[in-house]
Amino acid sequence: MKLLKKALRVRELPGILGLLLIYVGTGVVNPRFFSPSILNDILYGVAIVAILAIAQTFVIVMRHIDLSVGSVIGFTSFLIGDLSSQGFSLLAVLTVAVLVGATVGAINGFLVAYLGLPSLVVTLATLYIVRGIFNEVGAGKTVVESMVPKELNWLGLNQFFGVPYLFIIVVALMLIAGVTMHKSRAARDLYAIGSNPSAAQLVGIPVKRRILLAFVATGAVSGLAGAVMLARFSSASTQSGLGLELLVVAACVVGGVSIAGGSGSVFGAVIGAVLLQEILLAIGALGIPQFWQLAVNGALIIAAIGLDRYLSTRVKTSNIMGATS
Amino acid sequence: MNKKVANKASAVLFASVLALGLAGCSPAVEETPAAEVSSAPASLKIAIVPKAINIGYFTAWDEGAQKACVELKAICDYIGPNEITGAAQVEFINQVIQQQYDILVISAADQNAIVPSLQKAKDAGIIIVTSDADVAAESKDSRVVSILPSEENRIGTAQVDWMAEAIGSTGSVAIISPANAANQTAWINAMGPYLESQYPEMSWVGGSLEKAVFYANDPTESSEAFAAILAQYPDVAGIISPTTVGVLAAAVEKKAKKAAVKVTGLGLPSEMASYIEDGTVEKVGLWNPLDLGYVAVYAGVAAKNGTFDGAVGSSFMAGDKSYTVVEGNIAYLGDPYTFTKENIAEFKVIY
Amino acid sequence: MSKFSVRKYRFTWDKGVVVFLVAAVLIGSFGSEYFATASNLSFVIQSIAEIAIIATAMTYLIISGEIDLSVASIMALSSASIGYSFQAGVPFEAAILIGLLVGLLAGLLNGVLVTVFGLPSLAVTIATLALFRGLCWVLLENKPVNQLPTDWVALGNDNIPNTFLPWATIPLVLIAGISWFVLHNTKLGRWVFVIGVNPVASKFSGIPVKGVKLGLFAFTGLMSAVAGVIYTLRFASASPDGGAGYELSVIAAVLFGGVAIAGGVGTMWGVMAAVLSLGVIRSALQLVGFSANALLVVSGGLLLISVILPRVTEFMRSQSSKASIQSNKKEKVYK
Amino acid sequence: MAVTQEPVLEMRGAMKAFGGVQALNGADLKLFAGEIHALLGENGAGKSTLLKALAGVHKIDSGSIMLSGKPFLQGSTRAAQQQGVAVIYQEPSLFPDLTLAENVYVGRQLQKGKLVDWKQMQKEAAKLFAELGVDLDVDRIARGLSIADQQIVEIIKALSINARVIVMDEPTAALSSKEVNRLFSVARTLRDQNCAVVFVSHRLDEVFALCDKMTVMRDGTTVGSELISNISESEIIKMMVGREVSELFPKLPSTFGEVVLKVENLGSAGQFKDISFELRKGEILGFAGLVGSGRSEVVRAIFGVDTYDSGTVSVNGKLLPKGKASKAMSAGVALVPEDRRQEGLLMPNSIATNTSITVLKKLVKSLVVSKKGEDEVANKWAKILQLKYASLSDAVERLSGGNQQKIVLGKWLATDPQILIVDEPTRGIDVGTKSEVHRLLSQRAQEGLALIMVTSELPEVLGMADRILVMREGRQVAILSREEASSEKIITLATGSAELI
Repeated sequence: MKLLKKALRVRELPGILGLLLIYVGTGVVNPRFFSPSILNDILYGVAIVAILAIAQTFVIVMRHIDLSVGSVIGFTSFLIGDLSSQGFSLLAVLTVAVLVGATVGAINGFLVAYLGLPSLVVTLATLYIVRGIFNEVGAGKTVVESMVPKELNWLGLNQFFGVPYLFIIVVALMLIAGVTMHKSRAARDLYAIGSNPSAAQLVGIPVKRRILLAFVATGAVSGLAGAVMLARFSSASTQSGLGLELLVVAACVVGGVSIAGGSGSVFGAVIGAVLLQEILLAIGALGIPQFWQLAVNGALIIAAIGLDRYLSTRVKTSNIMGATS
Repeated sequence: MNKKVANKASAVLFASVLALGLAGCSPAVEETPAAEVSSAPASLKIAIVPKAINIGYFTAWDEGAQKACVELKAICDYIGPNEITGAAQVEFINQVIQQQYDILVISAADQNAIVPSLQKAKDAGIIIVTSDADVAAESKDSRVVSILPSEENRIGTAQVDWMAEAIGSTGSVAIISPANAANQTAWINAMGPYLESQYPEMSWVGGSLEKAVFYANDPTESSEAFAAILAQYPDVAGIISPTTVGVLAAAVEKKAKKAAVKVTGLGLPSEMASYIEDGTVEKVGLWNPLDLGYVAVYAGVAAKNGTFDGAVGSSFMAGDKSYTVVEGNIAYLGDPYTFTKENIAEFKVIY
Repeated sequence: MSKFSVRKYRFTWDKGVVVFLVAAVLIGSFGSEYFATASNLSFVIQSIAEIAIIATAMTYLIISGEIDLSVASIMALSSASIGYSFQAGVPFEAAILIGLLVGLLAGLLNGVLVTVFGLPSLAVTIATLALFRGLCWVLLENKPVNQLPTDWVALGNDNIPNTFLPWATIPLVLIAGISWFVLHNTKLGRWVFVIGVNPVASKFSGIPVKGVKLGLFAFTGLMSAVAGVIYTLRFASASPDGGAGYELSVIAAVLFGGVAIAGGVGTMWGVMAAVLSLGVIRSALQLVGFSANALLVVSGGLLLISVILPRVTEFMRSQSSKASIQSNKKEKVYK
Repeated sequence: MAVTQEPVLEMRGAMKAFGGVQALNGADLKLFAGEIHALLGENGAGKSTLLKALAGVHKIDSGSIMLSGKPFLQGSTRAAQQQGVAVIYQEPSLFPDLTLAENVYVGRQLQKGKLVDWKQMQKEAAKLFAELGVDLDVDRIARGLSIADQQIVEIIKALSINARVIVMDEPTAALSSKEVNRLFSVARTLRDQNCAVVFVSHRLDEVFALCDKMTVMRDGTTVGSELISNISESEIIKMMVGREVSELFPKLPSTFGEVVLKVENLGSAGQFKDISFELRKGEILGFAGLVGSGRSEVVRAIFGVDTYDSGTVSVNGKLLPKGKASKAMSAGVALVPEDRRQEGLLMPNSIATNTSITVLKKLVKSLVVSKKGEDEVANKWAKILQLKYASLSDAVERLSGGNQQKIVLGKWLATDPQILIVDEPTRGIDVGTKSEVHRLLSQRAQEGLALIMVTSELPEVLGMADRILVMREGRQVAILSREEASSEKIITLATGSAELI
């Protein structure tokens, strides 16, 4: 019974259930969906949204949001290609990418933590500003395969026993972030802040510093994710990363990272990203006509949000007596 | 006390943002030197408006236009939105009207949405020439003439020929193309009957042209479309993509997945160079966007000087070549160039 | 100014927006001789009409503590329904009614998902953004409708005879006026503010919280549809990818107008002044020579100013009041 | 119990002002290890300011605080905890999404090297819980814990920093007698472990049952400190109020009119079952019973904030639709809710808005809500209830607990109800305002208002009610008339056992 209760309490259960449900369901209808190449397509296609979802978890757990990630990842994927074609080493360009991301994160973090501004507004503004600067810097230029560092091209093209290296990077980042979020004091404070901000202040948690830290982490990881995007598409232009931010938030929500803060894990965020990518391919495999795909995708995301909400409230009341007056 | 403070603070802050705006990113309008010796009549003001200003293809398109402007001693401003939508482009057509330009050379971001605003520009006496992407056929009188690469069917059928070469004229073919784009739709409609009539052993996946087209508007969607095609039709022989974004993404996916499917379509030589050199793609084709810009400016100036009215059958000079207007008030440049291992090195530096 | 706004410093920000408007007009007029022309002002009003109409409903929603990211998709869906039904032979006037009904139903769906199923509106409307946009593709596939009746299209593009006001000004002024009146003077308006401050206490005061929120989502759907009609006429076509990205511009305008994202605070004229000044600023800077990229940076900067400035003035005010003997009014700032 | 000579904590001449208001005006306090010390005083007497100074929330302007001979580092909650001083607030604020173990060690998790050591934390927490004889699963998340359990977690937190001074701010306000007993035994265990325990309460019966010593505060200063053994209840009240407290519960006799409210076997799954009673004009029906016996759920269902599964509610013979508070209001029913801050008031809004929110319908002239009308309503009821306030546009959150409760009462009396339900009307407000509220309610009853009063304070229900409905675990166990009712009878019915507190 204890194990069941523990399993029931796992925040990511709805996401995992959704994953299995769709995988089996689609496979039954179209057996080719079980083929390894489909699995490969899912893992290959999910890398970018998964990493951004990991980064976004740091801030959503604290009841905040970071919309600027779409511009950051686009800008850094362009910069990496552009700078490396001018002869900078891989290490140098990656550092620049992380620094650019971290700087945007620091600006967001400072305005939210020390000026107490709402994170939706601040990051919406930085989304526009970074995109504007990116367009100005990248005006008319396109990064092509020859400009991309060969290590990234290699990573983008190769697999390790059938598992794309890009996904392996995702798993590695997820493990590192997962362990940190579970084991480091600073990260545990993020959950406390998200769960009850005023109490966190009272208990002596340096709330402002933690918020700044989380936004810098989100920015830095999103900056680094630019390298993954460049490896994936081996090209970049001023259109890169447009509109990714809302997809990333949807992935987190579907993965059990609650918008109300305080709960959810990077593991759940990756599950959410994989679920969204799987839905996309399942729609294709189910032979749903092209023009219906976006509508079905939207409907399935609603169902996933509903499932997550239903399961999380049921989990709460099933094993804990509601607080009575 | 606080109201005064607020107003002072907001004025100071606004001025600083403005200064940042002015200093930080100098207006991207290429002003030709003001003190310009104009022996000819006051030089013409021409606006060059792309679908979006930050795209590589249109930078080349603008280069061609600027070359013509220098030759014709006209002042040409390259202005436009940063996202490819009709609504965004209309804002800049209005700027052209307000700043009383003489000629507007424009690549239509949406074949219908910009028509009313072009109408207003025409009423304001501005000569309008569409280039690279035209308005819908029904609204052809909202512009003097349209400069397009080659007849729809020539562009469409040429790509079917390139694919036939690559797959030995047998096997099924799919298409990756942006949705709701006038020129792509026209080319695809031309490909349909041509493939069925010219290449009996070739077929469209899913049995019909309708089923064979997979829609994608950006790199991400194009890669997903490539994956969807392989998932639904594992034995597909070839994929055609009549857009530089689509064919590049298809080449990337083919190389990454080491897929056997052949890829061809309309591609920028600079972007496709590495895929042609390493054999992932045998041949892609495209017209020279510089010519499109160049010829459009000449057409506009000719119309402004009254030597050309865009009527079917009339013709005008651009540089050393003459172009005649055919049915639909369109002037075609001619067949697209093709890029293969042999000539890619030469073209990839031009555009 | 309604005594109803809860935090005094928000009051100063409404003045702040008007200052920007004036500054923008000055910069435009001196920066370029093409700015202060009748035709340019007419165009500016035309270009902000759709965003302003949706912003009125979005102001209600955000003040009540909710949000709707699917407004641009609803606008496109109602436009697509108009195109689809007109193409199917329905008279244009009936097609417009169908478009408005579709918008209302879409808003109701959002409302039901949030109030009946209790889902968070931010997450749900990201999903319905995809759903409604998807339905546009289902209706029109990739064949836009462009043969619309010329007299209607003229209505969407011309001005009211011998004025520089486009016809769209009429629905805009009507809707803005009524929304302003209802929000700041009527019982429903009080309820919207109170629900935004504390939905539990509102429920205990007999206010039908769920019913009001459902109504606000439906109203937002309807206003998005009205914007959809104007959008369809202005661009003389209905296409599946119309109005992409409008939702963030609407939200940016509402926030720039001084509405607090956490709910409970905001004024309708602050938002209307914000929409107008954003339109004027864009036009002025464009004519002065700013590139589209620079405009993007400036609009991001202005959005930041809209939240930084009130904090700065409030900080200065609390410093000055600390010095004076007057009691220290501790303002509780919503995150 | 060994009372050592050296005081663990000594506060001398503490002064603290906020803007113009002098919250602490020369307060002295001596706490000894191994002693439970009661801190008494009306609301606004400065108790919470003193607590906050001890908790490190803010510094005192002048005067001294010595902790076992050394100056007490002030001004930071973390520093206070590190020096072994822990304050448990009335509504403890835990982290609903974190496990109990993590709640205990939040901000200072146990580490193995640089990494958080979860197993160690669970083991330590489980040990602390066992020591206090409380069996709670340390792995569950805190959301959903009862107030009593939440307090236990806060106490465990204090123990985990081996606090030597533990201050409890009105801990028993929301507890059932079973939970109060458990808390008392925990307090006694702490005292035996040589902690200095401070117990802030309004309930003198509890102070006498638990505490060894007490100090009374009034108007920001300490007016006297005494061993419990040699002081009487009335002397304490005199010190607290500083003036003769008029009759505490002025019940005015009233004649009963016709039945206005009829409830027939009302039931809601998991909350309450078969509730049936009638209420006449001018009658006060008391709802007695332990905390958690379902009384609030019943009145919320009657008023329509929550819906119910079976049974009917009718006002003047007309059936009320389920779950529609607005319909109940128009039928003349009003509910003063139990949780003042969350359910009763709009804290950031003005007095005018709060008072008039329930009667906006009446203030509308041609669609427009007249601001003048709102002010008139607020003014009228502020006078009737003798509200102490600066201006009508003041935010309600700046007022004292007693004044806030008056506004909630005003807000509902403004609807001129036929039936007024009050849920814990005088919880957490000072003795003076309490008697004013009682006088007002009994006057209204005398003028024909039908009243339901849900209260956990026995003296209040015995003093005010004409009839008393006693509930236990969601069941209606008895309706006692005023004459047959007594504390013992109610407690036996309410707890289902003869055990006395």
